[in-house]
Amino acid sequence: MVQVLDEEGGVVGDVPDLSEEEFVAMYRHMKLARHFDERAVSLQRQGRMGTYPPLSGQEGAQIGSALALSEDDWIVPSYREHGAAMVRGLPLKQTLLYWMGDERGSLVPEDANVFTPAVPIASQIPHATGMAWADKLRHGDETDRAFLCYFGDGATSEGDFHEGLNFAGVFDTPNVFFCNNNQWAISVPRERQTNSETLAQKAVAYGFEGVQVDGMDPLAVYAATTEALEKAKDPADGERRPTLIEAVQYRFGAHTTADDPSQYREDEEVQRWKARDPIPRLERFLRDQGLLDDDRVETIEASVREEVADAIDAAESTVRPEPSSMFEHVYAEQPPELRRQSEAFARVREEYGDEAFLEEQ
Amino acid sequence: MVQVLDEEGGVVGDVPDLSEEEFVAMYRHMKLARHFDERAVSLQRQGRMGTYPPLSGQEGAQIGSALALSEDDWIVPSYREHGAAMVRGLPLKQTLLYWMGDERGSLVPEDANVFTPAVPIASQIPHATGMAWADKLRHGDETDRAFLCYFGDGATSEGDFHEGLNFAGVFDTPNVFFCNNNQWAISVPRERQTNSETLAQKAVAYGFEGVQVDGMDPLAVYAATTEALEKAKDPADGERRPTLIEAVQYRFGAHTTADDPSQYREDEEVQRWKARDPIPRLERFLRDQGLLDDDRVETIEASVREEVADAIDAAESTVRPEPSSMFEHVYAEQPPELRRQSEAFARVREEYGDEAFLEEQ
Amino acid sequence: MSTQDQATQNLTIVQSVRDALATEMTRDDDVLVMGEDVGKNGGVFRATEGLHDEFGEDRVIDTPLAESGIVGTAVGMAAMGLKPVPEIQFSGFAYPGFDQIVSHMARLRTRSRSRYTLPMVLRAPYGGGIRAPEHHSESKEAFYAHEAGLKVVMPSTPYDTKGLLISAIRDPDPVVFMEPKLIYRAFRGEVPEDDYEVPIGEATTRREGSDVSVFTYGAMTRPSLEAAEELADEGIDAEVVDLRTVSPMDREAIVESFEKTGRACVVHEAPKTGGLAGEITATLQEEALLYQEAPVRRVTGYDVPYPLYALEDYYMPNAARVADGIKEAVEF
Amino acid sequence: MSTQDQATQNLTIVQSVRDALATEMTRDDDVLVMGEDVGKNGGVFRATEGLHDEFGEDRVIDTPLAESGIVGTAVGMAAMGLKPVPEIQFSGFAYPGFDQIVSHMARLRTRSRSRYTLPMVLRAPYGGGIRAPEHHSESKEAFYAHEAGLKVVMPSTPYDTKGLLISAIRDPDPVVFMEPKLIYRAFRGEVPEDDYEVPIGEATTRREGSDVSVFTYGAMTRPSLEAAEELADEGIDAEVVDLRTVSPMDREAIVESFEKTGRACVVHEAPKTGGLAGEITATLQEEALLYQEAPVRRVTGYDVPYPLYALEDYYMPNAARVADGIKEAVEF
Ligand SMILES: Cc1ncc(C[n+]2csc(CCOP(=O)(O)OP(=O)(O)O)c2C)c(N)n1
Ligand SMILES: Cc1ncc(C[n+]2csc(CCOP(=O)(O)OP(=O)(O)O)c2C)c(N)n1
Ligand SMILES: [Mg+2]
Ligand SMILES: [Mg+2]
Repeated sequence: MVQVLDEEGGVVGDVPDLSEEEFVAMYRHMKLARHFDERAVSLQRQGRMGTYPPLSGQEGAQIGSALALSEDDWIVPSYREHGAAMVRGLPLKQTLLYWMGDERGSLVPEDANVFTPAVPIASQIPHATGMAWADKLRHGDETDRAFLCYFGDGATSEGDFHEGLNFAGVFDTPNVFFCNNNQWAISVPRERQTNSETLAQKAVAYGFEGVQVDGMDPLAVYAATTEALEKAKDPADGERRPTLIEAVQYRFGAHTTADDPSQYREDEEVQRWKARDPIPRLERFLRDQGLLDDDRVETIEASVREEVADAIDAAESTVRPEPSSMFEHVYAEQPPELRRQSEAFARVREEYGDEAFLEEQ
Repeated sequence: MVQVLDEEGGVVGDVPDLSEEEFVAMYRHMKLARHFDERAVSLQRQGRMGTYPPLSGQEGAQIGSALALSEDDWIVPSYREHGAAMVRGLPLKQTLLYWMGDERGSLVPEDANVFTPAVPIASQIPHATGMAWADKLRHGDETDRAFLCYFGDGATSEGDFHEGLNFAGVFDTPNVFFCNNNQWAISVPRERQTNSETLAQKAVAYGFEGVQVDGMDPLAVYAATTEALEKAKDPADGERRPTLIEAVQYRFGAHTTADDPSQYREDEEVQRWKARDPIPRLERFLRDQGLLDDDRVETIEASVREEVADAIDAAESTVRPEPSSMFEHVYAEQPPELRRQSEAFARVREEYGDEAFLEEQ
Repeated sequence: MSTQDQATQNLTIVQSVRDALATEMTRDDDVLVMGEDVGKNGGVFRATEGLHDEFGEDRVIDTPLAESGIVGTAVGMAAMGLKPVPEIQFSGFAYPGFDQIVSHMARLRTRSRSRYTLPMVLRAPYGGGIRAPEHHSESKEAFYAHEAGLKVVMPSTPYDTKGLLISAIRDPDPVVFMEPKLIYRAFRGEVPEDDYEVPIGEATTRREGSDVSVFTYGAMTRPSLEAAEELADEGIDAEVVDLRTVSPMDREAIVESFEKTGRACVVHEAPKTGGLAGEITATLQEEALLYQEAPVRRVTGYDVPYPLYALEDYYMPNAARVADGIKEAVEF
Repeated sequence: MSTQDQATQNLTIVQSVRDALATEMTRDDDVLVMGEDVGKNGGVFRATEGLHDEFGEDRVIDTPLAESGIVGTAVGMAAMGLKPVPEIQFSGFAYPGFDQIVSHMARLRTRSRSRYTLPMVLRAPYGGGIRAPEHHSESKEAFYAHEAGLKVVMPSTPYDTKGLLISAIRDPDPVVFMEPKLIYRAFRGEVPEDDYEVPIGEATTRREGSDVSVFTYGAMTRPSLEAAEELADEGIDAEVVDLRTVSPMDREAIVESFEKTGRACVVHEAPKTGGLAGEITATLQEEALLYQEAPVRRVTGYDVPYPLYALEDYYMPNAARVADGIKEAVEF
């Protein structure tokens, strides 16, 4: 298992070659993701947002991997990679809007190479293979962008994981398959998901490399991802482009705000993993390097609080979507029957008023 | 790769402990399967049967594995395992009826532990896992029957292969997953089906053993299957019950009688594999052992011809199915709407006569 | 069956699901429950709460995250005589297992000429209105009703839920049991403690009326009844028929009600095009055209992907839309 | 578009498929073909014959045997701007890829608010009558027509096949293109050598008539026309409307024809319950009840798994059954 920092933030491997700013930026991103997550959970508790899937504990894997990407690379996230998507240019406001049930939260800015997440588990894996394949078909060996796909430990059991990775092996696509193994698929523990000793070794079935990395060590994740990305773009002789990375980590919170983990796991286990929290680990390392001190941490925390508060304000002050917008974006051109339905909808709304629709069922 | 006989039938491994009768029976089964196959192809050519998937070249794998099973074991075949199904008690007449488009060909005799084959590729794999699992749930560690599932090299690319084997690994079911790797999935060669070096190694992903065996060496197949079956029923400490066997072999003929292999493969390749034909190989070995001579071969050939001819007679003299039978076997009890449809069908048949249905479209 | 002379409990629909499962598991050792998070966790809706403790992990089985594997292994189990009740966590996640459902669960009896039969029940909560993420609100019963060999049950009350689920488990054939999660906990009803069956394939009249027939099922029964009550004040007497089973469909009951009223409104939350309202309408005019006095109105979901929750209340048929449809049918 | 002033070829339907693919691949480098056995082998029906030689293995791609992988990777390719035309070898084998079709191919535009759109066409031969093994004869267009975001095209002539497939490939949205394999080679028709479009969503009248409307599509157009001709001798003048696209459906054309005739018979080979005949019937009586003079007849496949070939001629609607349905509608 690739590791750079030990649980106390001491160096036990090769520290990636990042500038001072980059190291601090990594830390700030992680703090931002953590704070965003805490606020999002509390918004849900206060009834200001719907069901939300928290990421706390997984910042090392998300930020470490997302920062390793080059500008032209793509990510294909699952529903939990708010941190990675943010690094890649998806505004936090969008993420909030999405979990507030507003489709406009899904609109990824044109300049962000982020695919729109889909909820059906593992279904994005073949998409990522297809996207990478398209790039290779267009650019051949000159392809110089990679497509990194995130998914969970549970996702490895789905047929789409198998088919997506097998296509990648056969067509040698520039992919990094990044498994956020957070030990749980809702209430099902990793050991009951598969009898495979590691998830990384599943790559053997597809004829390419699998790597296990400490997913709560952002520097190790950064290093492993960087290597995989390079291989995807420019494999050495006899090397295949794709890599399966298993980032071993833990979800500190509930599966989603609708979930009660006390039903299925012991707090003692949670505490054990909290000892490996990626944020204090990186902070320790950065303090040791002289890149952080109490003041700088305080400044970062303040700016992170402000950024999240602004995003929440922006999301909450967004006017709720126009009801008739549900008839849009179905086809490039609205077919006649859909127009009729949209007109019928407008008529009943007009006739009965929005109260008729919004009353408690 | 497990091997007992070399290409000339010389002994290069441990010969399984079979009685003289059993050795000869194995040979006769293989001859029977081959002759059946040749006749079936010719029936199709003569318009006496529909599309048919030939098995020639695959007798070693089918017969060698099927003979290794105990009475109580089960097989879950694909559409090509006529030989294995025959060994396990499915009359040849049934197989013919099935490919003649008669559903009654699918009715497996009560005393034959053969699951009904289904055409959708790999779909039978989860069934086999579920069947074995049911047995284990009922009998626990006392379970003493195994469930052997056949499928092709192409099938390993389907999600159902992955999900079926993963469940087997997790629930440690008494399964043998028997892959008849005949090098081709219609026109797609094994190397383009997956970048995995062997198919056997895919077992690593499920935490159990994978074995490669020379599928054109019936004795090697027998030995490997026997070992897998024993493990399925009575694993040693630390061993898992399931095994993935990859039986490396070749389909001499077309994918089905509707296929023209000259579109996609060279005759030279076919000839290379024909040199490993399992039948002369076993025959050579049995002659060397003194178990066969020209006379006995001739007797076997004659009896095989007779048996197949009888099966063809029986199938062809079976009255075609009653058209209204298509409304049967849909539910235990016919729902009213289906009864109405069946009555409406009877009325139009009565009114317009069978000619109206049977004329060329 | 009368509920008067027996002990009853006051249960919600989801509790009735649990009660039916516990009842049949106690009665019949071959019954088992399997699926994602059905074990220790008791199901994401608590439909299997406590069953893991009560019946153990061999009969309440947490599976890997793989719907085709869940349905496919259940098919194998059922073929061997067990009576598995696999759960699909949300019906919108059934599609990775769709091939196993339509090509195998539906067909094994036919394919094997009844040598292998499948006494299994595929449970799945369906439908919208609970502020859930995408794909959690699907109502695609039409897919399953179009596939011969399956039965499709969609209850709307706690009493029916228990009785129908017990019938489904005892049925020798495979049943898709779609549970109206919108009303999982919306109200309670008296449910006998003992086991009982509500027959599959029989509709029931929830409200008698003479002016117009409303045909509906599952979660849409509530707004349909609400609309009927509202319209009663306006002098419109609507009959509300709850199909309970959409396959096989109780065409006799549908036609009978229509022969009385001559007018109809069909309500479902599934998208309009290709939804079962079309099937019901076609049946009516095949069997009872001469009784028809107005076009059959369809009050349904729209032909759009189910929206995220900010707009779902606009998508779902509600009492106002049902009332509007009824009035159109009556005033034609 | 008139075919008179341009060079034409005399092609079968399957040749028209091939011709449309070659035409668009020549015109547009982003178009590619992928699927099981579409490469060297030229497709099990020869629909891609010669394309591998002509366009190379990067544009005519043999994939592993995995339908979800085929549709899912095509979704990814199309999202990046390629125009993949994946083939499902037989429509009955689409179900392992069903989730990718209904949850992703159908929805990516909606989900991404049109940032990612899918200019892709999923081709699949459908339907019975060719003496093929089980699952090779499915006609489940209703599944796809029930899913918003998809278009579903089912041609019945060589001319339409080429024009509709070209339109489908150029369409910015995903199209399920179901090819009537029963008549892949049954007859030939004049097909322009150049490229041309037949618009998606428009029905066409194959035979004008005044007594009764027959609504059909795909392979069933032939027996419908045959029946109409036969009945002409008996003095019944049937109009035959070929929908060509079942989603979006040309309801205007359906209603218009019915307003003229007042009687209708809908013909498809898909099973009756939940089939699109229900949708068409419901549309008729919603939009044109006042014109209706007789129950709309449905001549369809039965609610049974498609039988093995010994009995398939009894399953498939034929001219006699269509004639019978027409007569019932006319003589009511
Ligand atoms: C196809 C499908 N089946 C079931 C679900 C319900 N579901 C949502 S998340 C989840 C567990 C996912 O676990 P994992 O892949 O480990 O990702 P994690 O949530 O732990 O990040 C399940 C079962 C779904 N979204 N999609
Ligand atoms: C799900 C599915 N997809 C496609 C097909 C069409 N098809 C029938 S056999 C076959 C190739 C199977 O290859 P393999 O698994 O190697 O078995 P073999 O025929 O070589 O024994 C294909 C693609 C099918 N039957 N089922
Ligand atoms: Mg997880
Ligand atoms: Mg093969």
